[in-house]
Amino acid sequence: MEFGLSEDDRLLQDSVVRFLTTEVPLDRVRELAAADTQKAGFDSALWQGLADLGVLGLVVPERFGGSGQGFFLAALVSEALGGVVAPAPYVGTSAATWALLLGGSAAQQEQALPEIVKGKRRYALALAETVAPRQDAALRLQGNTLHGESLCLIDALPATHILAATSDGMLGVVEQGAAGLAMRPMQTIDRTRSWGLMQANGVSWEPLGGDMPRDQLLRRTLAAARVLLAADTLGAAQTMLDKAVAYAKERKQFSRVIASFQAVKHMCAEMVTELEPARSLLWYAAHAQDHVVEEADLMACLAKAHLGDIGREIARSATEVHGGMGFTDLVGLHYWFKRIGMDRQLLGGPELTREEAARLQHFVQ
Amino acid sequence: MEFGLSEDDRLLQDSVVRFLTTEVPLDRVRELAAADTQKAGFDSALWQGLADLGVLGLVVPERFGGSGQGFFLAALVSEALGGVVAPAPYVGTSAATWALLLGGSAAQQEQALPEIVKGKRRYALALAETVAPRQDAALRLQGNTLHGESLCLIDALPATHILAATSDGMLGVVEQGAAGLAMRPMQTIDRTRSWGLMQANGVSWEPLGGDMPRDQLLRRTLAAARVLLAADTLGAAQTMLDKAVAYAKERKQFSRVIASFQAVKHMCAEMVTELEPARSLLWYAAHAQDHVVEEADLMACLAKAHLGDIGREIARSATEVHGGMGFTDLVGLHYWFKRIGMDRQLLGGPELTREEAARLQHFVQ
Amino acid sequence: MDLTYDERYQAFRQEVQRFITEHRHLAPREIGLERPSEEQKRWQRLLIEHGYAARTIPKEYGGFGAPMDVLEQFIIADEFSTAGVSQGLSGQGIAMLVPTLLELGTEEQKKQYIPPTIRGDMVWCQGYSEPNAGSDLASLRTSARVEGDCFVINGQKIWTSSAHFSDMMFCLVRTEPDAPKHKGISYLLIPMTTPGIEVRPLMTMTGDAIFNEVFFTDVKVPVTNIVGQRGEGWKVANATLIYERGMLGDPNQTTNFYKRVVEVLQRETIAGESIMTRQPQLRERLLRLQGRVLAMRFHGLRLLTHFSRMEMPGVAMLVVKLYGTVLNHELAALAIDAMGELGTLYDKDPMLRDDGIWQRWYMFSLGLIIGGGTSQIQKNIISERGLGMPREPRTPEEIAASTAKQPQS
Amino acid sequence: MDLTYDERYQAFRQEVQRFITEHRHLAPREIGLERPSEEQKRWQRLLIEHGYAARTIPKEYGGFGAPMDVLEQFIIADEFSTAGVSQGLSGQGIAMLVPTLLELGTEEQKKQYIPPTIRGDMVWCQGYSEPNAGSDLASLRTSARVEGDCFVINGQKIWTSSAHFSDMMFCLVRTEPDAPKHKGISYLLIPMTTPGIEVRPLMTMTGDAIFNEVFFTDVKVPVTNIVGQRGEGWKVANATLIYERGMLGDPNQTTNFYKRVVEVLQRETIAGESIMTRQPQLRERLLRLQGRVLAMRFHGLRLLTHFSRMEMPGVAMLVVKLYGTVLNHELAALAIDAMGELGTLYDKDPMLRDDGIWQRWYMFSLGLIIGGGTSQIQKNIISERGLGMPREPRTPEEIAASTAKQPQS
Repeated sequence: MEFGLSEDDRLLQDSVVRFLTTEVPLDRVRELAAADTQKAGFDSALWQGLADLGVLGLVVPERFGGSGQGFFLAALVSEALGGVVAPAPYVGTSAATWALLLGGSAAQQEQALPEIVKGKRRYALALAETVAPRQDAALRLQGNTLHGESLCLIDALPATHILAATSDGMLGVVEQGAAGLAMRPMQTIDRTRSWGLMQANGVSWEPLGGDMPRDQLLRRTLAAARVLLAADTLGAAQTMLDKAVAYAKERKQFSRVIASFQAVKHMCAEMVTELEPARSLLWYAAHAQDHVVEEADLMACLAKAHLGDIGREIARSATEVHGGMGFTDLVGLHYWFKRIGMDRQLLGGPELTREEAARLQHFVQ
Repeated sequence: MEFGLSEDDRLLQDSVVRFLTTEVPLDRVRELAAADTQKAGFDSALWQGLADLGVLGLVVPERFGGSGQGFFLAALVSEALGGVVAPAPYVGTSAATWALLLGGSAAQQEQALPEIVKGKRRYALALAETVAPRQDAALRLQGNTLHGESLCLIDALPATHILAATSDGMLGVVEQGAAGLAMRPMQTIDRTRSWGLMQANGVSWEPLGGDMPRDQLLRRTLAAARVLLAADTLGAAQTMLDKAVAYAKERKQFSRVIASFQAVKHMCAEMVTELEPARSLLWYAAHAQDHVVEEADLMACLAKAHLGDIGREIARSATEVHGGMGFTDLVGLHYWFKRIGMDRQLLGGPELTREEAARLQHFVQ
Repeated sequence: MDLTYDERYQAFRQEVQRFITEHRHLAPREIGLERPSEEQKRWQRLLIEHGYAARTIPKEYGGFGAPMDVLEQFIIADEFSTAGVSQGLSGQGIAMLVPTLLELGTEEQKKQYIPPTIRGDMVWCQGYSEPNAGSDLASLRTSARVEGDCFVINGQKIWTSSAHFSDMMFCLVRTEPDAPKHKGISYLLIPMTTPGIEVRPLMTMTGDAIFNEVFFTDVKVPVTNIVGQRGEGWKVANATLIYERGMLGDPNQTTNFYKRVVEVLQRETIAGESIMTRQPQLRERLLRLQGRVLAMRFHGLRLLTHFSRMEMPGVAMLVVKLYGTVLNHELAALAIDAMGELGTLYDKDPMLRDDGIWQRWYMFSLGLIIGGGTSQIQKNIISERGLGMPREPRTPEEIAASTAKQPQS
Repeated sequence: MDLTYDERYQAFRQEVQRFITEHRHLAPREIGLERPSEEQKRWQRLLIEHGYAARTIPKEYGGFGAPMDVLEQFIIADEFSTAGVSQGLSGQGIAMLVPTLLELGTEEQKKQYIPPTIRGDMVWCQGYSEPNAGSDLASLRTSARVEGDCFVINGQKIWTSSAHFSDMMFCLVRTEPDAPKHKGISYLLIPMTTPGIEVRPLMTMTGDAIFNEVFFTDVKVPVTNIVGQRGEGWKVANATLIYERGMLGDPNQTTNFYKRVVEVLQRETIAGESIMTRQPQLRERLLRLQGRVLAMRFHGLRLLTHFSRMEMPGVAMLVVKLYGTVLNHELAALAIDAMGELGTLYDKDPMLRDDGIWQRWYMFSLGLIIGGGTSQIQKNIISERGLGMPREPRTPEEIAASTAKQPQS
């Protein structure tokens, strides 16, 4: 029984964190965030670096060029990326990889997975409408082509492909740049990643062709994406807490460091008291995707909702500990604040995912 | 424009508070709380004293022996009673007085009101089922007599009469001790007042015979009762805060009074920051019962819910400021804690009254 | 309790309403974060002429010269706010400098500065905060030494809103380096065109640069540009700081804000059904906030009554800023949540709702929770001044710092 | 992550399960707040014999003598808790005194006290807290002066649970009145039958008297009844205080508690419809708490893994008490709210639900938030030991108090 990181897990985590610390300094984040929205949220050199580290093949079996180490590690990577607000289309690509593994045909897997591992294929997610269709957006099949609209695509513009769900829950893949497809960037608070709106007017579409029933595949894919988003929040929140504690130990007011004021200490204590058990929940939710399939989507819903809520609180408190400095752009804290704010809203905010969790447990119809 | 207490209001408030400070020392509360449930929650001498002060006739017109000063003052009195956790059936009697004023026939008013003012008639409220029928309890008319059960009657045993609502919302009066009526005390956390369950098996019943439409009368009666309960909470919470501040200024730990610790100071600051605006809300809700009739029930719902929530928080925090002492019976703080806990649950907890407020505003059907 | 107004006030309210009806076509749109336009200044002059701006400022300084009456002030604010018509210029010159000069300025200073300030011809910024003196304002380091008949100023200010278009700054500087912390400060008036001043925009998390950093290198101003005595700047500034802290909760604004959140819940949909009916959890949050909004509104009326009776409201007054800023933040958070994914839109996205005010306010109100004294400082003030709880005992270092001269780091 | 158990532990789990199946008819009902009954003591002896109680206590002191293995301990606790079967006696003698004696007692003390204690024949109470020394335990005043070969004890203790049926008390007293605060304390073992001891029940808000006040008037115990050295009592006690603080969050208990709250929401009705479906606002609260309950449960497994690897879990460990007690309180609050008016029932009302546990737990968990270090103290510990933030600077008075002798008030 080992509930925690193994020696191998730590080695990987350390190497990813070390790599990101060097490759994603705050200046780089700023630079990409200031770029126009066509380019925002994607650093191709960083992506290639992640591929070289083997990070894109963690869930991919060895025969497709991956290391097959499992979803738990993918979540650790997402946490690390959130920790440095990395401009990388990781959530979209990883969730799509997971969908291909569970529900792609052998041919689809053979074609896509080795490319993913190498960093050549990247995926956006067009799934928002399966959770909560807004603005009457929907994607529908007419014959074999896709029509309609999907909002708030995750990792939209850097993607070479889009994993898209029809309004009746079928998953399939569209190629970026396909005839009849229009993708426009959406401008959100989070400029460390890429967001978009897709309009399909008779776009060629390839449904995933594996054996898993449609509903189950959609649920497992959503669950994976939610855990990755929650992990991203965990990493970002941990960094904000670390920064708050470090700032408090440095900053002097009234002739003493503010870390010695009980009010500041207690704010930090409250943050860590929320964060540490939440990490344990996230670990289990990630583990469950691979190993406790019957709990995979329930745990994903609860972890997403919980991290969404405590992430928001920590983002506020950590900003407040920084005083006025936290409100400026000078320390760049707001990139983390906004990233957490973004994760929270995607694929179901806390209230929606909890309601889904209630249905999964038959608490309500 | 005077949003606040007038000189007259203050005089009355002062005299009531002075009277209660003398007449309801903690020892008296303890004594009555320790009495068996048949006697708990009622101090007849205190009641007579309140009658002598004129407190029972505040809303009653002069022609019936009252002073006709209005509901706002009745709410101030309820606040003062909550402040000393007074064992007095004030909420029931005052809400019933209000119902008689709005919806009683001339004869009913003539008969009942002078007796109320003198302290001779006291009313329990059997209204819980009009808000949220639990355990399938209900009162129903068969012919002219009342059948069924009602739970959690407010001020049950000291009452000489019961203001009871049928499940279709008609209000009427039953005499305590009438044939076919069984009243048993209910044991609750709050032993400073009296709670009961009534069973009616063909009890003689007199509907209120005035002109106000049935629905409106019920709504206005509930509103009055809710404002009185919220005022009771306000008074109890203010006392708990005062006690916490006083205790913190006295109690030493680590060679200094705990009131000088930032954590304790901030807990107290948070309590008062909630309490003062809530007092303003309560004032308006009380004022509205008399003077802004179209907002009377909305404001009552919102004030009841709001005081219920912040009352709970203040009860917790004030107990915590007292440390272990707050958890003992030695300082008696728990009488306030439990009184606030009781008020919160009666005639709709916060979620139910907010839902009612949403319906009143047509936010939802 | 008597929420009616007597005849005199009813008549006054009608007069205000009449003015608004007759003149609203002249009113500029809501005044932004720029230097007043000619149109705005014309409107301001019209308001002063009728006594709806600068109402209590004496005629000799360009005001309307009415006696103080908080109910009149309230009625003016209420009617203009309800009608959605500009109440004229605001800004730190009008809100803070003018009251300070009226109380402590010399006759020359009053005559020179007040008239153009209230007309909008002279724009001011405030130079209090410094990078190393946030909540602990008294530890500021910007220095002014006397050379001949001038102060020579060196140092840095931060959080200086409107510095980039201001004519003047009112500013705290340390003139007596050897005096204890609170006692070495003076209050100076500095023309922003003086050589040696550099203004750099300060970007905030909202992406706007409404604040600046201001750097002083050997900036010379005449010694007559002081308000009050040398070394008494702390007292001069504190009179208006209290004023500023009280101003930060505006029930009218919060009420309007709440109404817009209701609209969001009614307007936004999931699968065609409004959030209001589809998400009872969010409806509950809305109603919870409604209770607080109403509490704040009625609390404002209660304070108004205290002021009109010339009573000090005590702790009831001190809680307003903390209560109001947190409430605004929560309202914005709810609107964002109701919009789900679309709640994250920002900048100029074509689908952006309500000009993006929700995210902007979510962040800006967090800034307000922090600014002008963090919520931690507010709680200190509430517990100490409001509840009579003792200050934290001072450490030996603090005692030393407050009595000895400033560290020369 | 590997949540499977290797063969050895799987076999061990089966062994525990088999024991429970075969013997559960002998198990007493859940152990209450009284002196152990004969039935309970028989069960305890059976558990010790099989190694399910006193597992790691050496055989020579009456234990089972197994080496420490936290996974085995966890499996035992897990299986007994899942089966709803008593895990044997608890109480402060077993939880706190025995570990202390094992570490710091003399051989005679171990032989004399451990065997009867773990069998339930000797019951202990803890004498730490005093009315004027709550969170600030080191300022205790109960004194013990030496007269001949005895300590003579005078003073008062509070919060002494089970004092009214205990045989012995382990107790902190001040033996060196002239030493600095932390250094004048000794750890004594006191027979409760000694003349001069008076035990008075201390009523709490729940209406129960599970605590007592204990008064000492010239109580004499032999000088050999000390554990550790004179003046070192603070260190002796602190080893087990840490143990106690870690013990206060029990994920199994909280999980069971959560399940019962689910039942409440499904069982209670308004107009015949379950609260679960009728009040989505309460359902949302339930789900929110479910996330926290699961977080706590998995966090327990994470800590267990740390312990089994002989690693110190650091801040992850320190947060447990604060997290768990608040969570229990919130769970009880939700159950109460779901029952509406009926949530207020107490004592022996015929309609009382679930034996009145909800209100009792609501209050008792508040007591736990306060007890054993208020949440304020917990947050100090978390920020200082967990996050490396500095202690509050000490005031001149504190510095004086900790180095000088005790005040003689």
